[in-house]
Amino acid sequence: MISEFIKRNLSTSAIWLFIIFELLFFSIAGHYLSFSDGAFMDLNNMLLLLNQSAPIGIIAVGMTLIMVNGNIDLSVGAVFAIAGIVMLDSMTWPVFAGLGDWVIVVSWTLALLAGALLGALNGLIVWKTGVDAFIVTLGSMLGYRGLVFMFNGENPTSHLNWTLIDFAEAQFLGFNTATWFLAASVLVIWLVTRYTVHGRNAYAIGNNRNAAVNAGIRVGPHMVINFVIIGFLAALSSVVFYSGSGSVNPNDGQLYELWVITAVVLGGTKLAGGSGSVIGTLGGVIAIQLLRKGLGYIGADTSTVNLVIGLILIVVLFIDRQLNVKGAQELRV
Amino acid sequence: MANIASKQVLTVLGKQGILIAFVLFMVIFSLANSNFLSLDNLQSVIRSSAILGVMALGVTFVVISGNLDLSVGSMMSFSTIVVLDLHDKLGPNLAIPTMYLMTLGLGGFIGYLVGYLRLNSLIVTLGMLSAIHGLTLTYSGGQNMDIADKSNTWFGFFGRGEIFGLPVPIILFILLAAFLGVLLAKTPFGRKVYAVGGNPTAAAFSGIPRARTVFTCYLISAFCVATAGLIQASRSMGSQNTVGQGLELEVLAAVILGGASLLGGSGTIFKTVIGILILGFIQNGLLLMGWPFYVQFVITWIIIILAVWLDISVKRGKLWVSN
Amino acid sequence: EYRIGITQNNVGVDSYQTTYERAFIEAADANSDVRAVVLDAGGDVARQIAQVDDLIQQNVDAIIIWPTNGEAVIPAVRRAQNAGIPVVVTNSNIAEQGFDFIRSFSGPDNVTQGRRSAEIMCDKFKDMGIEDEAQVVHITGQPGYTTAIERAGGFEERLPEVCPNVEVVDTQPGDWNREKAQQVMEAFLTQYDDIDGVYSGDDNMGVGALNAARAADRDGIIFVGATNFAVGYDAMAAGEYWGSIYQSPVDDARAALQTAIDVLDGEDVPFLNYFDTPKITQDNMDQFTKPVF
Amino acid sequence: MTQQSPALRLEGIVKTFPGVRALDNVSLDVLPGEVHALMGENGAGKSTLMKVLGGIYQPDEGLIYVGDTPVVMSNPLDSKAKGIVFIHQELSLAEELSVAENVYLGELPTLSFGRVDWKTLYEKTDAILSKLKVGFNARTLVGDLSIANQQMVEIARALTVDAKAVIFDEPTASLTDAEKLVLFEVIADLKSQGVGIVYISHRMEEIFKMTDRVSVLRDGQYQGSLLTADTNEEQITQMMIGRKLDLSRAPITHELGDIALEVRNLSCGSSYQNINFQVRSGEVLGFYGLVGAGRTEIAETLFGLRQPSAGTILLDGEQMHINSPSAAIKAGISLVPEDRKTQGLVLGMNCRDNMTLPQVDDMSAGPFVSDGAEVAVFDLYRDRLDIRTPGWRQTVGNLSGGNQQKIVIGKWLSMHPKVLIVDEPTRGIDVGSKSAIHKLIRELAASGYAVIVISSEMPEVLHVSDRIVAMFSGEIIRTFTSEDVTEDNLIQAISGITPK
Ligand SMILES: Nc1ncnc2c1ncn2[C@@H]1O[C@H](COP(=O)(O)OP(=O)(O)OP(=O)(O)O)[C@@H](O)[C@H]1O
Ligand SMILES: Nc1ncnc2c1ncn2[C@@H]1O[C@H](COP(=O)(O)OP(=O)(O)OP(=O)(O)O)[C@@H](O)[C@H]1O
Ligand SMILES: [Mg+2]
Ligand SMILES: [Mg+2]
Repeated sequence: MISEFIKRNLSTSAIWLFIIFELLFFSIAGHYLSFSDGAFMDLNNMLLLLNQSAPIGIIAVGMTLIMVNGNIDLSVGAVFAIAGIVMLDSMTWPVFAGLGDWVIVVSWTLALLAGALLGALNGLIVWKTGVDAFIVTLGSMLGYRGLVFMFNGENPTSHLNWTLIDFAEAQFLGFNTATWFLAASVLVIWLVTRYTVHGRNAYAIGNNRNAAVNAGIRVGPHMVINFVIIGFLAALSSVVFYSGSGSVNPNDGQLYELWVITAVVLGGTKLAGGSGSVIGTLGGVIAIQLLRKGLGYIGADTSTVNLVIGLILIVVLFIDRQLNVKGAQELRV
Repeated sequence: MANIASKQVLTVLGKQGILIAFVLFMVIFSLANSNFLSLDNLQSVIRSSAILGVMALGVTFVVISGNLDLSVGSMMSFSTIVVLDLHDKLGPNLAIPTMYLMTLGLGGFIGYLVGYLRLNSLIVTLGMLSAIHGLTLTYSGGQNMDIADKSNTWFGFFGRGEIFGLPVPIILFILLAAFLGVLLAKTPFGRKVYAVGGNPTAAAFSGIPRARTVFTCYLISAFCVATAGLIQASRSMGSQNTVGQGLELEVLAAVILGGASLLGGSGTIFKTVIGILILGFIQNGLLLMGWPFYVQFVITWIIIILAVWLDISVKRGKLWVSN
Repeated sequence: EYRIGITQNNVGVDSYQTTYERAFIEAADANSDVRAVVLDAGGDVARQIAQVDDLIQQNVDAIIIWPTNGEAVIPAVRRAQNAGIPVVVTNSNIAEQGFDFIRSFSGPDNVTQGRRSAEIMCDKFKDMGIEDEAQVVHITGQPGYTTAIERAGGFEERLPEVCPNVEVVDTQPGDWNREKAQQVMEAFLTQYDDIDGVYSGDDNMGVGALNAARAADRDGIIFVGATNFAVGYDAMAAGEYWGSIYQSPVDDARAALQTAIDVLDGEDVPFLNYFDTPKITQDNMDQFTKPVF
Repeated sequence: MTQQSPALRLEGIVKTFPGVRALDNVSLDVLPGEVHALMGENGAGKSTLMKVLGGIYQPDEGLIYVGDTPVVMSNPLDSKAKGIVFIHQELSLAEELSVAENVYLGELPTLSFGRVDWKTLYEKTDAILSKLKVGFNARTLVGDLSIANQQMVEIARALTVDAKAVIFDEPTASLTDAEKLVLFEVIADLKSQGVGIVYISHRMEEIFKMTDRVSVLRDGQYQGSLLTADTNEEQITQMMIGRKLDLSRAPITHELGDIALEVRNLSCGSSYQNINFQVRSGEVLGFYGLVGAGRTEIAETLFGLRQPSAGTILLDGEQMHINSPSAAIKAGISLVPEDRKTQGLVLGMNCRDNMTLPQVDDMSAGPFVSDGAEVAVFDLYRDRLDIRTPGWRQTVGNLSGGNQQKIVIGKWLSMHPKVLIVDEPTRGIDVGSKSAIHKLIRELAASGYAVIVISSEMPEVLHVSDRIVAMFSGEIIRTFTSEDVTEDNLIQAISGITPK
């Protein structure tokens, strides 16, 4: 059972090897190059790493489900921004003035609802029109971003609520709030993918949509549910993040979709759908965050960071491919 | 039977759906703004679409071969910066071919990774988007690039010149579109691109060199990007490192709007050109109406979905999907 | 020896930020008492906040921050202060609620810059005698960035004060991007037959707008920008571009580093530590050296 | 059989596709406890009729009755709920999922909160699998199974519900004899429970062994039904194709030429070891063995798709290094692959372009592809192989399975190879065309080709081959000549029973 778990989730992708490599590399290189006193593999630094992985990580968990289902969602960055605006702005609405700090709960709920709704809209369009999810969400990536701007022009939407910020900065059992939310998302979606009918059907649909249809699985509703989930998670990522920062730029979240997808693919999920796991995704997210952090730690400059991150993506993909080649006798197609 | 008649209408709509949508926009915008159909404006739209359009031509090849190219934006920045820098160092005669070679080198690298090593194109080109940006910054030291003496060079020809009253960028765009259109539709190579995109395994079983075909598609894409960079550089004679940033998604949107399937195996150059023009005219039309730029986002969203929806619902013979 | 960490906004996006970074590193290298950890947020707030946390984690002696968003970084800045690390904000200030957590702001006064640009433009219109009918279009910087917002605000606030009859007929963002500005200007030119002045959030965009006007053969437009770039300086010398605000990234970087050092040395540092950014026009440009970026 | 009301009745079904009238007023009934064969040439409309039954297509006209009540099958689930189970011609499985999940696809047993009841799922599936006597269990990933075993998974689906009627659309196309026997047991079992069965197959011996009644379709039209006991092969064939069929084997009238292909000590990892054989030009060499015996891998190696780990390949006595299909094609080797859908065809392309794909470089006039030359090739092989399509512009994916197969064969014949390898050449092909293809293979040999035929159908290998190579588990057990081969010693050889 345990070994099966390891086989399914860990050995399928190069990502865990790569994380270990990164840790070793930055620890050693940092020893010579860094101006820092602390060691790279310091416990606090690793806890911080998890915390910093949360914004991309929570969305990536949802993206795993979407991609397993055979779809993709490019609009998550824009949903991230919209949910942030809903949360921060609704805290200042006069209707909620009497609520005191309870407004936080209301605002969180509203923001999560908004995310789920935007996700549902994507899902419904994908389902009912039959247009490919890549195209639908490429469109709504623009459209939702337009909504962000319509809300407050080009100005940031801000509201500092110190109770909220204290909550975001709080620690429980040594882990930060954001880390807890990341962990919870991973756990819940992992359970969904492994143990629920919805999760299994999502795999079936991503794997062979025709087969699923022929077996009488109603493909559309499953897709909508997954889009609702990713909308919700993008909003969750947003509320967790903006609780701790208090201001949304209308451009926030741009390119998140690409980093999220990168993390998911690095984690071993197939772009074509039908296979993948959130555990691998978590690895992908951590690997990317570690890379950014490590490069900063050893003092790489901007152009180097861009160059290295780009090439590393390719190298990881290459190693992953090598690990999965069945041997020289494999069919060459 | 009325049923059959309406089916026929739908079929015509579907075959020419994108074109009809295009004409519709033109009518609406020209009614809304009298300047819209002025010759000046039309030229200015096509001219600014030319850069995006030239890139979209190459990306069409890549998409039909079943892959993606998200690196075109940052590669275009690279070409622009390089040719501007070399212009003052080597003179335009040498600068232009050198820039083409360097850009083709990048395209070849991507083509090698995706074609020969069979790495996933989405991630490879995403990685290259970042890596090439880093390369450009290293090359330029992060500085803007400007041609020192802008008035004493013929370099401006590609971006500002005119032949028989037609701006050169438009001419380049048309020539390249015609050439690549024929290459795709009429030659053995074009056929291979469709085959490799349609079913790579069957293509391999038919002795078609998948790797070389994909590789060539990326070279074509890089060639187009280099041309776009040349027009850009020539037009402004100076540039920032980020001049092409974000164009990859606009280009992709245009190719999709033209009806190419992301799964590969379908699409044409002509339709991509229509896709580009639609995007260009929407942007311009809304700008002319004085609507803020973000309204344009929302409208582009709606149009992309409506256009593709119309296209596929005609193919399947009904509007809505039930299961 | 001081270890000073800096997290910048978006290096490489334009020459100003690049030159700033280089000047900062040079200044830090030149000072044997300082070691610098130089980071760049790439325009992403989340990444910048992560970098501030990293710097706190590395326990640097001071943090300099060039905010990607003047409000979103406030909690992170507070964490630095709670960790006993003084924070200096550079180039573009954070919002007022954060003032309690920083030691000083070092940089240009962007509101004043916007106001000065308005004055340059108005003065020129008065010279030309068109101050009662002139129409102006406005190209702003990247939406959402404090510098863009402050400059736009300063300009739009000051222009009616000095030239009450000049009308700003349209505003569109050019994203600090020359090409984007050129496109925006092309549309403006098609749309408005009478444009007398263009105000751009920086010279880079201003030159883009100038290119558009030149291509359309529309003469006599008064271009005013901010942050005088080398291209803007050249265009001014060529008589095509009227005026701008002279702002040196080298001064900006040095001032930020010096402010941080002064804070660490325990010296008395003014809270708003502006360095001067004078008006530059075709009339007085010979008093300024050509910008290096 | 007593006279009862039918389990299933179709009345006046019409279905048209653009350019094709696939079903033209077809009526049919299936009695409970009856095995009802549905026969017809490729493209006759059998699968389409069944898809109408299965709720995958909606008929343009006509009615469906289950029992005595007219019903509308609006979707597959609907049809299943009404007691109709459909085993598809083309595999319809999710490869990344377990066997159990595939067997119960769309109907996973649940606990509270939408959780999957894994225990029940595995138990029920294993119970079904043990009935089918397969060598894998409920937890195996379907992607790890051979095509034949995947087909068994499809069949297992028929046993999950209390069906009124089960439709088998060419279930044996990729099964070996042992598995076929199991399938027949399953069918007999269902039959004894009073389930009505529609059985589509092109294999006459199965029809006579298994079925009670035969209905025939031709060009979308119903030709009539006969009791199996009262009819014979000839009569059915005539109904199907409208003429008599000559099934005799073309005698060897030609001399064998030189050795065209020789393989020495060829090995490829664990797929096969130490393979030695020769084919002369003019000769047909059959390869027979169980699924997984490694025949396909040998073919793929000869075609440059696999890297052998040892051994040499000689063409016309010369040692060759074939490292890609294009090298193989140049050397004069053609391969008709096993799986037409994934390996043989670009489904979204039209018929002509598919057929000329390997030689598109040679079809050019100047830099352009020559339309005329291509159409000429297509027309030639359409006539030769009797391919039914409205025209060369038709998308290959819209052709019936058998006609798709013919396109693949035409594609490789038109290359005029020295050595032609055909892997399961008549999978899913109707009797008429099958005998045409067998004839063609003989003719090709007569005209000097060296032909290798890989087949899992014993009658086929026996019928077309001059010599037969029997393989078991990656090794050649024995090579038979047409004189010394019998069904018995062939079966023994491929099941590893006889020692070498
Ligand atoms: N989706 C479709 N679009 C257009 N034509 C189709 C489609 N499906 C089937 N056809 C056509 O309908 C006819 C009947 O096809 P069908 O698959 O029912 O034949 P079949 O009897 O099952 O043949 P086979 O024995 O080869 O499987 C064929 O001419 C085929 O080309
Ligand atoms: N029961 C099985 N479980 C797992 N893998 C199998 C099984 N049977 C075959 N395979 C694999 O499937 C691949 C294809 O084998 P295949 O069945 O095509 O061999 P073959 O001898 O050509 O048989 P046939 O052509 O009759 O299908 C082989 O690599 C083999 O290892
Ligand atoms: Mg069929
Ligand atoms: Mg085989």
